[in-house]
Amino acid sequence: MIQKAKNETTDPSEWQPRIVAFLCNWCSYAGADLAGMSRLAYPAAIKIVRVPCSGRVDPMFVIKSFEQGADLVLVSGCHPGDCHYTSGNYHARRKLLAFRELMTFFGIDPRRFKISWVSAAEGAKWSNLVKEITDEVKALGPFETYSEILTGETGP
Amino acid sequence: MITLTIDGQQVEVEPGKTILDAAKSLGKVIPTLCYHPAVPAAGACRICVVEVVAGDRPGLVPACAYPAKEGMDIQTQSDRVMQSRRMTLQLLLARSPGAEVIQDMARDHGITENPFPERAKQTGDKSEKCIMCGLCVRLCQQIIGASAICFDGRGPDRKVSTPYNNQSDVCLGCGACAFVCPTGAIDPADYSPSPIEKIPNEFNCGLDSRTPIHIPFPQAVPNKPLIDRDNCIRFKTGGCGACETICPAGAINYDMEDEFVEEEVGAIIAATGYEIMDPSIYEEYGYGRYPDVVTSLEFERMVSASGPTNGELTRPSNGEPPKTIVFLQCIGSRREVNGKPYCSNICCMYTAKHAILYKHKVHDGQAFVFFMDVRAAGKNYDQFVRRVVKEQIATYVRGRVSKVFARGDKLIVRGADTLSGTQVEIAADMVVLAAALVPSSGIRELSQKLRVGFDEHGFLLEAHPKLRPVDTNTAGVFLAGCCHSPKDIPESVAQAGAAASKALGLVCHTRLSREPTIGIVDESSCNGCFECEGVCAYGAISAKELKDKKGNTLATVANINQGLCQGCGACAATCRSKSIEVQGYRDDQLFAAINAINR
Amino acid sequence: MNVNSTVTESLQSAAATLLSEGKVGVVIGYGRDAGASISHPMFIRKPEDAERLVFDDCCFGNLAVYLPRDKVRSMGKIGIVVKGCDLRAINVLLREHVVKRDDLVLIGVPCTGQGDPLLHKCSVCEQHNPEGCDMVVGDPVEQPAIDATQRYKDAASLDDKSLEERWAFWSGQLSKCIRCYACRNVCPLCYCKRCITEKTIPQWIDTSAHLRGNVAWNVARAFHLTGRCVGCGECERACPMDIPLGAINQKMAQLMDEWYGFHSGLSPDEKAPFTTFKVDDPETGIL
Amino acid sequence: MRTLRKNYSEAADQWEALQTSSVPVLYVGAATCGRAAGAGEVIERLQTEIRDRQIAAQVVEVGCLGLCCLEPLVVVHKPGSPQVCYGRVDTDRIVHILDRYVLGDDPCAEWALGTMTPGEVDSIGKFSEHPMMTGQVRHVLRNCGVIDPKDMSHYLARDGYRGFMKALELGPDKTLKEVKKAGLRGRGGAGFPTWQKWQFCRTASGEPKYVICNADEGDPGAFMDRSIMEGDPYSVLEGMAIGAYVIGAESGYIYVRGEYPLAIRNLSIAIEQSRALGLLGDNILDSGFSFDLEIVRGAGAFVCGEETALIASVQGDIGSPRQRPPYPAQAGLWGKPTNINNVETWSNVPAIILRGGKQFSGIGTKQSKGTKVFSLVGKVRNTGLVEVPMGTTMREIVYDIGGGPQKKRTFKAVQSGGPSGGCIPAPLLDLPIDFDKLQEAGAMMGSGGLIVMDDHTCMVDVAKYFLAFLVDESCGKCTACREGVAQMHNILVRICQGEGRDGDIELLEQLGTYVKDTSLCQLGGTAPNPVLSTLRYFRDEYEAHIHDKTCRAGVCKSLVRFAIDPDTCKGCGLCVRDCPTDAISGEKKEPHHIDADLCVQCGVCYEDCPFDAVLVE
Repeated sequence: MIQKAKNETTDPSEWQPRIVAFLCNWCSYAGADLAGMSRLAYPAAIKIVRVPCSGRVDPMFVIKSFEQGADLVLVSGCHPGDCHYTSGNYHARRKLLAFRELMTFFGIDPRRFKISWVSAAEGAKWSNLVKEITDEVKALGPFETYSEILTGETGP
Repeated sequence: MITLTIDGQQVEVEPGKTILDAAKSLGKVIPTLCYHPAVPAAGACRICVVEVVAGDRPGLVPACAYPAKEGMDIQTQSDRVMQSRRMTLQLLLARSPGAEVIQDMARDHGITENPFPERAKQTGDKSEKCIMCGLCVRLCQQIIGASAICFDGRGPDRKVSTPYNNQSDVCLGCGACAFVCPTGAIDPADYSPSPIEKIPNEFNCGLDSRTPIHIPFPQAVPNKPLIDRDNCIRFKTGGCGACETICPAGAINYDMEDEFVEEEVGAIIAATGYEIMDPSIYEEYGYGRYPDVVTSLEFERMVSASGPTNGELTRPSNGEPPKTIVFLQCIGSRREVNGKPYCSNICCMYTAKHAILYKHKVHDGQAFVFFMDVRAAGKNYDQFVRRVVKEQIATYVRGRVSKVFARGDKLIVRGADTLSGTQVEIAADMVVLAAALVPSSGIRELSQKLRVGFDEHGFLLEAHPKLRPVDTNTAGVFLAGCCHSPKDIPESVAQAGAAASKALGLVCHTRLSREPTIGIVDESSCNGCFECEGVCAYGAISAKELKDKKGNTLATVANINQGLCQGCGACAATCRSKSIEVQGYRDDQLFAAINAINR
Repeated sequence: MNVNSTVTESLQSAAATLLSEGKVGVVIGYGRDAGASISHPMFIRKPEDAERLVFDDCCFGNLAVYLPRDKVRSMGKIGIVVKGCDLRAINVLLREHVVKRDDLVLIGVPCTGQGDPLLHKCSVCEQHNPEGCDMVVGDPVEQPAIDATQRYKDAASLDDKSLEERWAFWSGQLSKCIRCYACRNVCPLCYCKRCITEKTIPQWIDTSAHLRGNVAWNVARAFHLTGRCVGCGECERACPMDIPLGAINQKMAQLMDEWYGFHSGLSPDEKAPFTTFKVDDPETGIL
Repeated sequence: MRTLRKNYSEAADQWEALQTSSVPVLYVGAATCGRAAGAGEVIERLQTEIRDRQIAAQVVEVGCLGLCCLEPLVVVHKPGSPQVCYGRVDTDRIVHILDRYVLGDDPCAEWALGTMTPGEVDSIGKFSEHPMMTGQVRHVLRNCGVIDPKDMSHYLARDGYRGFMKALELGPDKTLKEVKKAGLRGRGGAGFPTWQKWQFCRTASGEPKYVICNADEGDPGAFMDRSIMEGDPYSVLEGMAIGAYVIGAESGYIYVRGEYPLAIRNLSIAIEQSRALGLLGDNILDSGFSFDLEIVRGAGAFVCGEETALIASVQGDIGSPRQRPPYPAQAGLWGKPTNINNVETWSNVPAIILRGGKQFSGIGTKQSKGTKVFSLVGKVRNTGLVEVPMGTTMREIVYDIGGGPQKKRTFKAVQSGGPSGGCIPAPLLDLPIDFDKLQEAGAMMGSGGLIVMDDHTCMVDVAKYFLAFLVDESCGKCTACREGVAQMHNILVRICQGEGRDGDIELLEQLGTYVKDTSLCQLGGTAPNPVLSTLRYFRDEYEAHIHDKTCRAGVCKSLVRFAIDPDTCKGCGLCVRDCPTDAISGEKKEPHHIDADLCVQCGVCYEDCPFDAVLVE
């Protein structure tokens, strides 16, 4: 059953953005872990979903995340050439970039779907990245297009 | 076999061997000058004459060239022999006053004065050391095959030179003649137009030179020589081949090629060590500009007994022992800008050791150490450093050095002493830079081959800094030593032990334990398009035919080999009909994780 | 609607000989009933029925859609009349191991383009004379040079719109979708035993004909055809609600062409873009 | 086997025709020494005379009879009368002989040396009874000066190559036995039994084998081999052929000094003619034995007389000896078994085979058989080639044949064996010519050079001369000879300059024994002999040079001051004329005086004064 996000109040000042981040276990997830270990603070708005490799992310997960109320989806993997499974990130790169073009074509805001490479040692990069994304999504505000679909109001 | 007696001792040798060979097998020392095992004997210098008392024509014969005969009776120390040797030495002293070897031999034979006047030097006679033994000419003609040098003239005026005394155009510049010359009289540069490039000895940081065939370093395992193809005359021009003729084990085979050996292994331990950063990028310290500014590794080699100067510490500029020496710490380490941000861990300890070694070498010398803060965290480390300070072995100055520049033959080290808050200038004879440790070159290619991560400095990434420091993200690849991060010997040894035991743990079981997160195919919905096989990096997917009871094929579907599958999930993402799931990361589990944003 | 008489006769005789010699169990071609506006697919099993085959400029259907069907495969070796665009679809099926080349007898038909006025796909078609067929009936036609800028005309017209305008357009269009799945049934490349929409654990796509599910369905369908769709245009033609589905596929085909220089269906050995990669693939917009 | 019967009979007829020629025949000795004395001009003058005056006479150039002091020699053979040999025939004297004897019948007895063939010519004795010839027995030199060296038929006519053909019949073993029976020992100087040397090479393993003729003859003042090669080259070839047959060698080399062009020419002609007759080349006389010869010119190094240096030189390398063993018999030329013998040794072989070893061993002493050719030179009246049977005493050679020391000079010593030999003082003159006896006396047979020295010869200077020669000729390879000989020479130079010091003599002896003991080859091994033997017999002269700083023989310039003895000087003024620096003054018939400052001690006055008035202080 699909529920609307249970935020008590919906006015933007109280509004907390919800970001879904698919992090590859060997690089980005380890980078995030390092950031934690290095006591680097970053906004909690981000919900991390650990996947074995960025190649595991089926672009339909992005649609699924939006349907679940995500305001922004991030997929982060190893730098090309560093993939623990050799070529996972290369396949991800092709599928995800093509999918983002498809979203754009449908009119879904591409800025709400980010892709990044974060290595296991880039704890600092990870925390900066999350800060940037959170600021951007705050600027973008809640993901109206999808929330309308969910609440039944249909477009024209 | 031939039996003969030498100085009353019986000895047996194969036919064709000389009296010298027989004497050698008895451990008897017969002096030789014009003899070299790799060069055919000529019996020219006559220093090795021995007396045949019986068994052949009596008289003095050259041991190096005279074949041993059955029943010979030889005396190597008879009066007649000793008299002849002394006379030969006296004549050679007159002939070549500059040859130290002859002076030493003469002293050993009790010669104090020489009745013969020194021979008048001929015009153009380059060397006073040449005793005309002919070794160099024979070697060049019969072993090297270049025939670059020859004898010129006859009788006392005979000398070694090139035809018509001009530069030789066949000299290979191999320097073999200089190598065999008993008195060091010949310098190939006199004859060869092309300068003899000295081959820098890598292990001694290029401070001295080495021969093309050499043992890389004294403790090499296996402790066997190797041939450096680029500099070996045999490979450059087909000449020489001296090592092949002289090797008693016949172990030299020029046709062997490098070969790639493929080995199926269960585990790999990366232990590629470290290199010293090149401090010449810091202009202010003057490394590369002043010869007396050396790196700590070069200093280590200088004080080592097997080093370029056999352990004698001398200033590279003038060969004098350095009376004042200054050790500069953290050169390139702990520098945010234009350097390595990390601490290289071992410099403080080896600098303390170097200070002590310096004191052994130069008792009256004075040592200074410019440091930021001494990192001596290991067992008994701090006591060691405190001893160096307390026993005034070295004066520790807390502060950085801003500049090193030359004044006269001294090096002025200008730095700050933060404890007294003053600027300090020391006139030093030698400056040692404790340069930063960096991973050995080629680490990047290695890490991509092993599929192991590395940080921005190139150090390999451990699986987990606290929980799995010797593992890597790739199953079966482990780390040890400085390739992981700068560390000293105790830590490296500990890490090596850990890595070895982990590797053993991996390979000593009959069955392999694997992560359960591997792919599973839903054969009912698989269309058999095999696009999953295209993306699988491990070739884990193959075709499987579903047959009915009668054996005809109903459908061909994908099948995942559980041994090969690493669980990356690329196939699951590619499958349009969602017929593949990765255990532990199934679509429903991920959907549940996505839903968590609503909780 | 003008019948290409020469081609039809040679087609009929070819079909008759194939059937009479038992080389094929069936010949799939086009037939024309009196008064019908377009030619419809026809399965000829007996040589004498061959003369019912016809080839004219209304043979819109892509006969390749029948090849994955078990019922058709049970008829033995299949003879099939193929225009250029049909052949490209068959190449994708061959590439994805759905059918084996030996099970097919491809009867190539030189085609100057279907529909009056000419269908868009025919105006940019470069395969007037199908190649690699077992036989070609009729004489090869002249291959006009096509205007590459027109190839992705429909997609381009939408690209010019702003994000909001596009969303407004598509949300309107997609909300019309009644989820009849005609587009899926008519597409030769949608041969999945069980389509992603029918998966329930977990449910990827909301089944109701509400915009909620329709966006997901059309995104999934477009994405699953990316790098595969040969642009035969059947989906758009079959959609009862006249949703411009072709433009979506055209956009993705344009993308594949621009990024990877890939045109789907040119040969049975080509590698689908999503099953391979190059180290220097474009990666603009990755942080 | 072909026997060349036809060639022999032709040769015999030709020789007979010459002997019984109806026209007078003049044999002119035209070897190198003859030509040096003017034989070339004599022949020219003779031919022009004969042509202009249409005299019926024939001129034949022959080798050298060996009487150097009487060169040029001409033998005149008028039909019906014996051959008469004339000495010192210059261009005038030949015309006289032509007019008075050839055309007339005055035998010019005053110039005649003796009749060569049986028959009487009044007031001319037998040539064989000439003082120089009486003691001689000419076997090796039998053809020299008799046959025309460029005409093989002469050689054949005098039993040439019969020895070789007999060897072919006897077979190698029997031939070797003959050489053994003959007791022939090497004439090169070491006196090694020839049969044993051949035996070593014959039994050594390794093919092919070589025979070499050592014609380097580097000793200063030795010319026996040259005369043999110029006068009778065929005997060498025949000897080598026999040796090769015994040893089983198929090719041979003759290593001739570059300084003997005439010898090389005559040898080449001999080789060509031998090949033409099939006596050299493949399958000689269908006997299955093949043998050919090649001439190699020496490059002017005395050391190439040593066998291994010679071999190196033949191979084209630098002529420097190598350590032995292996001896050449095992590994010589190109590493193959090689047998090297001296010219004289080879030319003795044909006679041994032809007349049998026993006949050869009949001559000579118990240990040294056959004859030896010496070249008698130096301060002796009759210089020249002397071939005497072994056992002849030195006195007979020097006094009987050599005519003793020159006018008013007293004999001091004779140097035998050249630079490797020693000197024999007057008391030892009765020493017989014998390998072993000479060895004991510290001298050495050597190749045969005998240099007679008289009171005007300074022994220290002689030693210095030989050492100077050896310093130049040492190959410089081994320290002992290169440095030892040079230092000995330095000492002697010092002594002769008056800077001799105590201990020099002992040092010389020490150095001498060292060089003999430690040198690599025989050049170094024998180099000190001249010094050691002069020290042994003339130590007093060394003492005089060192301590009294005087050289009684008047040779060492810096030690000599000449003065005129007023009693004996007759004031004849001869010395005044000769003195190069006009240091002598005095009135006619009054005793003259030498001005010490001007005198450069050239010694001309001392030599020439007929009254020996010049004294040495």
